[in-house]
Amino acid sequence: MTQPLVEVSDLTVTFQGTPPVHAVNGVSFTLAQGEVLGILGESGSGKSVTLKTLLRLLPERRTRIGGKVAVEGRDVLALEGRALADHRGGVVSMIFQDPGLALDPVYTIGRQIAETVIRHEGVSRSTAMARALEMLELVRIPSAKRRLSNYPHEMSGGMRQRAMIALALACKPKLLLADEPTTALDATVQIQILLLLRELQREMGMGVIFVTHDIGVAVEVSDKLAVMYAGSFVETGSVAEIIRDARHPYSQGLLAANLVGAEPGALLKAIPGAPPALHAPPVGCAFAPRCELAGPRCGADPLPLWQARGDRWARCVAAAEAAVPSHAEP
Amino acid sequence: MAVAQTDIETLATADKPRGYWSGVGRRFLKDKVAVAAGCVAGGLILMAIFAPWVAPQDPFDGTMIRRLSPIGTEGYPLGADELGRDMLSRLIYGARLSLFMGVTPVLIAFVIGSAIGIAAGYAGGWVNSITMRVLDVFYAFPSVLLAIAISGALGAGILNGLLSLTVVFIPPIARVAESVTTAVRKLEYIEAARASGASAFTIVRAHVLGNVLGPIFVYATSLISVSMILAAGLSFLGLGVSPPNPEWGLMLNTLRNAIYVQPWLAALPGVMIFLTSISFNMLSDGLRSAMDIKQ
Amino acid sequence: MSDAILSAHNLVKHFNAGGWGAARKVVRAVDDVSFDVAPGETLGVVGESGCGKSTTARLLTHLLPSDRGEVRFRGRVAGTEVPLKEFRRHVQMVFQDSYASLNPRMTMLDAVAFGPTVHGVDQPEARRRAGALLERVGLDPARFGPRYPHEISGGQRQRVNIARALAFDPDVIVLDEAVSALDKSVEAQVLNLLTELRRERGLTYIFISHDLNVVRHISDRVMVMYLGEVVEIGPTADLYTAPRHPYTEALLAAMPSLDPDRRTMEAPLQGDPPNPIDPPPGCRFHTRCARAFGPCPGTAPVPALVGRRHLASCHLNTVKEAAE
Amino acid sequence: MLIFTARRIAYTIPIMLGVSLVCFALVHISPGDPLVSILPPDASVELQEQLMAIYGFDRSYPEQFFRWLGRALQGDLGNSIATGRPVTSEVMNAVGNTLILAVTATIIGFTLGGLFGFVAGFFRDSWIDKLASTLAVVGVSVPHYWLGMVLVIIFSVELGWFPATGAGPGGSSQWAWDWEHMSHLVLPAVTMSVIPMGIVARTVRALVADILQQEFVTGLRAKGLLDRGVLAHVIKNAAPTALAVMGLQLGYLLGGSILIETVFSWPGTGFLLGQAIFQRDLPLLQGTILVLAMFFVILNLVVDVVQSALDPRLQRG
Repeated sequence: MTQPLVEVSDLTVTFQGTPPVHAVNGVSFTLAQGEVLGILGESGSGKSVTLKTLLRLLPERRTRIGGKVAVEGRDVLALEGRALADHRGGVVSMIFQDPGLALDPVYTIGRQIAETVIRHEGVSRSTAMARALEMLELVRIPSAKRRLSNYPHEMSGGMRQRAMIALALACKPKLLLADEPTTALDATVQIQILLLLRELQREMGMGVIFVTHDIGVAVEVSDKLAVMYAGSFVETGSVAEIIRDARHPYSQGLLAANLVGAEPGALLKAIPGAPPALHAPPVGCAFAPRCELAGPRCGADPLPLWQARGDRWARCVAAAEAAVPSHAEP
Repeated sequence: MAVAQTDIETLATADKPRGYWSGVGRRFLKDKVAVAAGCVAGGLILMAIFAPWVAPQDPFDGTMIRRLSPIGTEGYPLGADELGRDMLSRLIYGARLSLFMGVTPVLIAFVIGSAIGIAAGYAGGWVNSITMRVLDVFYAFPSVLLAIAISGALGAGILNGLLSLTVVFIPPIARVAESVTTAVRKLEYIEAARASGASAFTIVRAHVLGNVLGPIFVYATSLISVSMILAAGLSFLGLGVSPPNPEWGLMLNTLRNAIYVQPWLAALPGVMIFLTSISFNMLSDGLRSAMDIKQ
Repeated sequence: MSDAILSAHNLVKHFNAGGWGAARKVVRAVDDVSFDVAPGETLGVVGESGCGKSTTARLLTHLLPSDRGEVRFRGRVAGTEVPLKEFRRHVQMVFQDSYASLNPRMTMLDAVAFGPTVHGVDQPEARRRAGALLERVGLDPARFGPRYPHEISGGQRQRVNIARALAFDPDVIVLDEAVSALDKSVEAQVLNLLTELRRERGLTYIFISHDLNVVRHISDRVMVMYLGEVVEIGPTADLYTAPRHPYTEALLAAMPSLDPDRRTMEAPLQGDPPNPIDPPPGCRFHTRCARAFGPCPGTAPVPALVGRRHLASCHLNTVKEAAE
Repeated sequence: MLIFTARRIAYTIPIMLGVSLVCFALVHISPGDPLVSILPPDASVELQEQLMAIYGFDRSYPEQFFRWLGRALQGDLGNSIATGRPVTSEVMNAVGNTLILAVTATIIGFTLGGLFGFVAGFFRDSWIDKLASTLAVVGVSVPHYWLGMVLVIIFSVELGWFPATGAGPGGSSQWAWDWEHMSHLVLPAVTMSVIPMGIVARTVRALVADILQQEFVTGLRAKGLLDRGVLAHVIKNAAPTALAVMGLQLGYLLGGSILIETVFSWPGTGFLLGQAIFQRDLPLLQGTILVLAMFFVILNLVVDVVQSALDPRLQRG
């Protein structure tokens, strides 16, 4: 078996403070070269935190990270200094929700891209600028040459996100992290960016982890989906499997709330309550207090797993019990 | 009709409702520097109030025999001034006029400046523009210069000093009040209050004042330190308080010629100004972070 | 349609965007918008940023004065024939930002009770009503009544905002992106609450949102706006299945598909929505429209009836040569 | 940019008019007869009226104002009552000395304050931050005239390193860049630099801390920049505001130098003002204040224009 691009096992992230926040509680997954994983979750589910761990972007002093994170077999949690900086932007890069905030307002777009290229490839300034132009053309920014000398605030939201993508891909990373990159955009612009990402991913053959709260967006770009709740993956599978055959009650509730197959005007099957505050790591199933199928066995630790394949599983007592006869083999 | 009842989100926070001020109080008490500064400032105020009981000597009673006695003289722990008056007692009594001269202008300017700024901020439009342009004229003077210009023209005297300092502090307070009010006015709860059909007066009373007075007040407290330094500075220049009244700035002025004889004695009144100014400054900083105001 | 409960007639709102004289820039936020809402119906309003949805909401509720045009409540002009204070009792609004819409120094009970006291209800009675309303929107008044906005979650705050609007016993509620900031699972709860309240009290909603799925779910009729103008308005099912304006088509085609086997293959529009400062002449959409032809750049289309209660402003529906 | 500059200048004119109105009013809020200090106590009514007419005090206020303004625009600020010399030349002589002091103080204060603030903001909540913040609070809280006295006590009286007063040997008021003159500059400049140091340190600390919390800094780290690369971005983001603060501080020092000049007998505008107040020389007071305030207004204008030229975010047109 070839080495996976990303290997995360039993990742935990705790923000220290009064009270502490256990943002990620035992996340494990692997991502193959050229694969797209969508992480679906609501605010506070730990999806962005998981993403930032792959670049070690969380504030060092207040954060405790446990478990293992490897990209191309290299232990990301052990990287320091220059090695860490080479990893960031060189091997793994990231695009953010609001490029208006994530780009430096007082540097031109061209300079920001060129700076990255110079940093990672040590080329001359003019070579780097030429690469920047090439990248802007790649993400199909009209009159790219003129745009090189634009400041971020001189561009529209969609253009800025394209420029952000150009910046992130300038050094041909193996893995692209996308943190809700289309949430702040208008609908007609969102679909343009999603299609662009899909196309560039295919052309460049990179792995992508795409975090979003919007099922529709996840479906458009992902091969695999992971549903995240209270800092844990509760269910993973291919996009079709999750959309058509969700096993975890939370996944089902989320689908209903996204109005998948809802009857207009009728009452929705809404999940009651709100997510837990995570001041302590959850014991057993974190979703149990909101779950209509919950019973005393949901407090078990570790929870039983329903698993059809290596990456098709749901961590739910009810799902495991319902499926015992038919899904015996791993 | 109990369908929605099952949908309720669980309570995310602590179970006891807490008002805004109790939270501010808790955060302030956690800030050791601010609490210490508050204690010093409070102590100085108490000292001023109870000066006759605290001071060991009569601050006006001097004799040439004792003139410029050094620090540590028997019965005169901080020495005696150029007229042989007890330094310690004069420093204690000095707190009265010094604090009065430093704090009063800020208080008056707080009342007047808030009124101007809140009115301009809530009214918006051309009322706001004109008010702010007029204030800009006063802003065109550095504060020290304006204070000295006005009291220089008016001449010495406590009242003239108070007046000039008040004029100096009204524009900055009004400007802060205006910007805070303008920011609040744009919030949706003000729109919601307007959508309720309430009059402008009711909205200002019920929804604006409570949310803007805090930040304006904190800003005003930060001016007390400036005001203390300026007020004492006016007396130091011979404006403001006149002799023989004990006031720190004036004492610094009259003792200035003694720096070659008793240098450290001459510097003592400045220590008091510094102490007061820094404690009010830290108190104000503590209040600001406890109230979570960004400046 | 004279039985409309609320109607907008040629509303216009322009904002100054700086510049003097000939160089003066004007944001045409809302330009000649007319529509009406029948009692008990929910009108959805969709469009992208800069299309004038929120300005329309504020014009409807008289929170902004319009430059031209009028709002009528039951056929009578708001502000003149219906005094503003009375109008406000009938037409209420819920805003997007649940936190900014609540006074941080006011408890939830006081926030809900404030409105009725403005209209002369005495304090104890207003508080009693406020308690009952909190109960109705699903918040235990004993637990939530004395709380401050920062102590409760976004969904709970939005329930309070709904209760505050209900305290006037209004006929119409304008909901400006009222569920957009909420998480999906909480959004579903609030949508359910809105549906129940509407049935219970015969409320009329004007539901403004950028989320076409939600609008489809909750609305009887939908109005599509583009650069300050209404481009299409019609019954939800008709508009979603057979849109008659290319912009509506594009909006619908831009919705993510939710079907992994039928992903979107091509973006229906290129570029961002243009700036509402100095919009293009003629049909404002012609610069991005794939089917623009002869009259589009020169003549602004007028709304034409294309189905039952279904209007669209597009030359494709009216000009003969468009067929070729 | 040109349009912005033109508009900013147009905006400055009414402010200047307002400032001159305030300066004009100074003489008239002054209690008593404006001539009292030059009239002999036993002056006849005729002499008094004659002088009133010469100084124009017998006309209406608006008329007096515009006549005064007209003369002021031609560089005539009247004559000093005490010395009889033209106010303009007195002020212009003093302004040079004040500028030397204020600019030196600004440079010292800005360098140290900027450094402290930057380090404090970058290493937030570390001991360096606490030290720098404490220094900043001390800087803004200390009565600077008292600090001047303390420095004189230490370095002149006790150690005898620097002279205590004056701007040069033998009370010379002509400035020269030699050691004799420079040694006179050390104590007043250091004293004066404490005020901008505190304010600049506070501002820069808040600025840097704020910039570091913005998402684009995460973006910079995410693209692999090393600390020094991030530093360059932070400096470029902070620079326009920091320079604006420096400009304003220079203005405050020009106007606020009076107390320090009095302590050190520095022959600048502040010293002149002190004399004017002491001798109740109102034309001199008025003229000095007008010149200083105009300096401040123009400095504000320059700061604004420079800031908008430096900061691409300020899209003013």
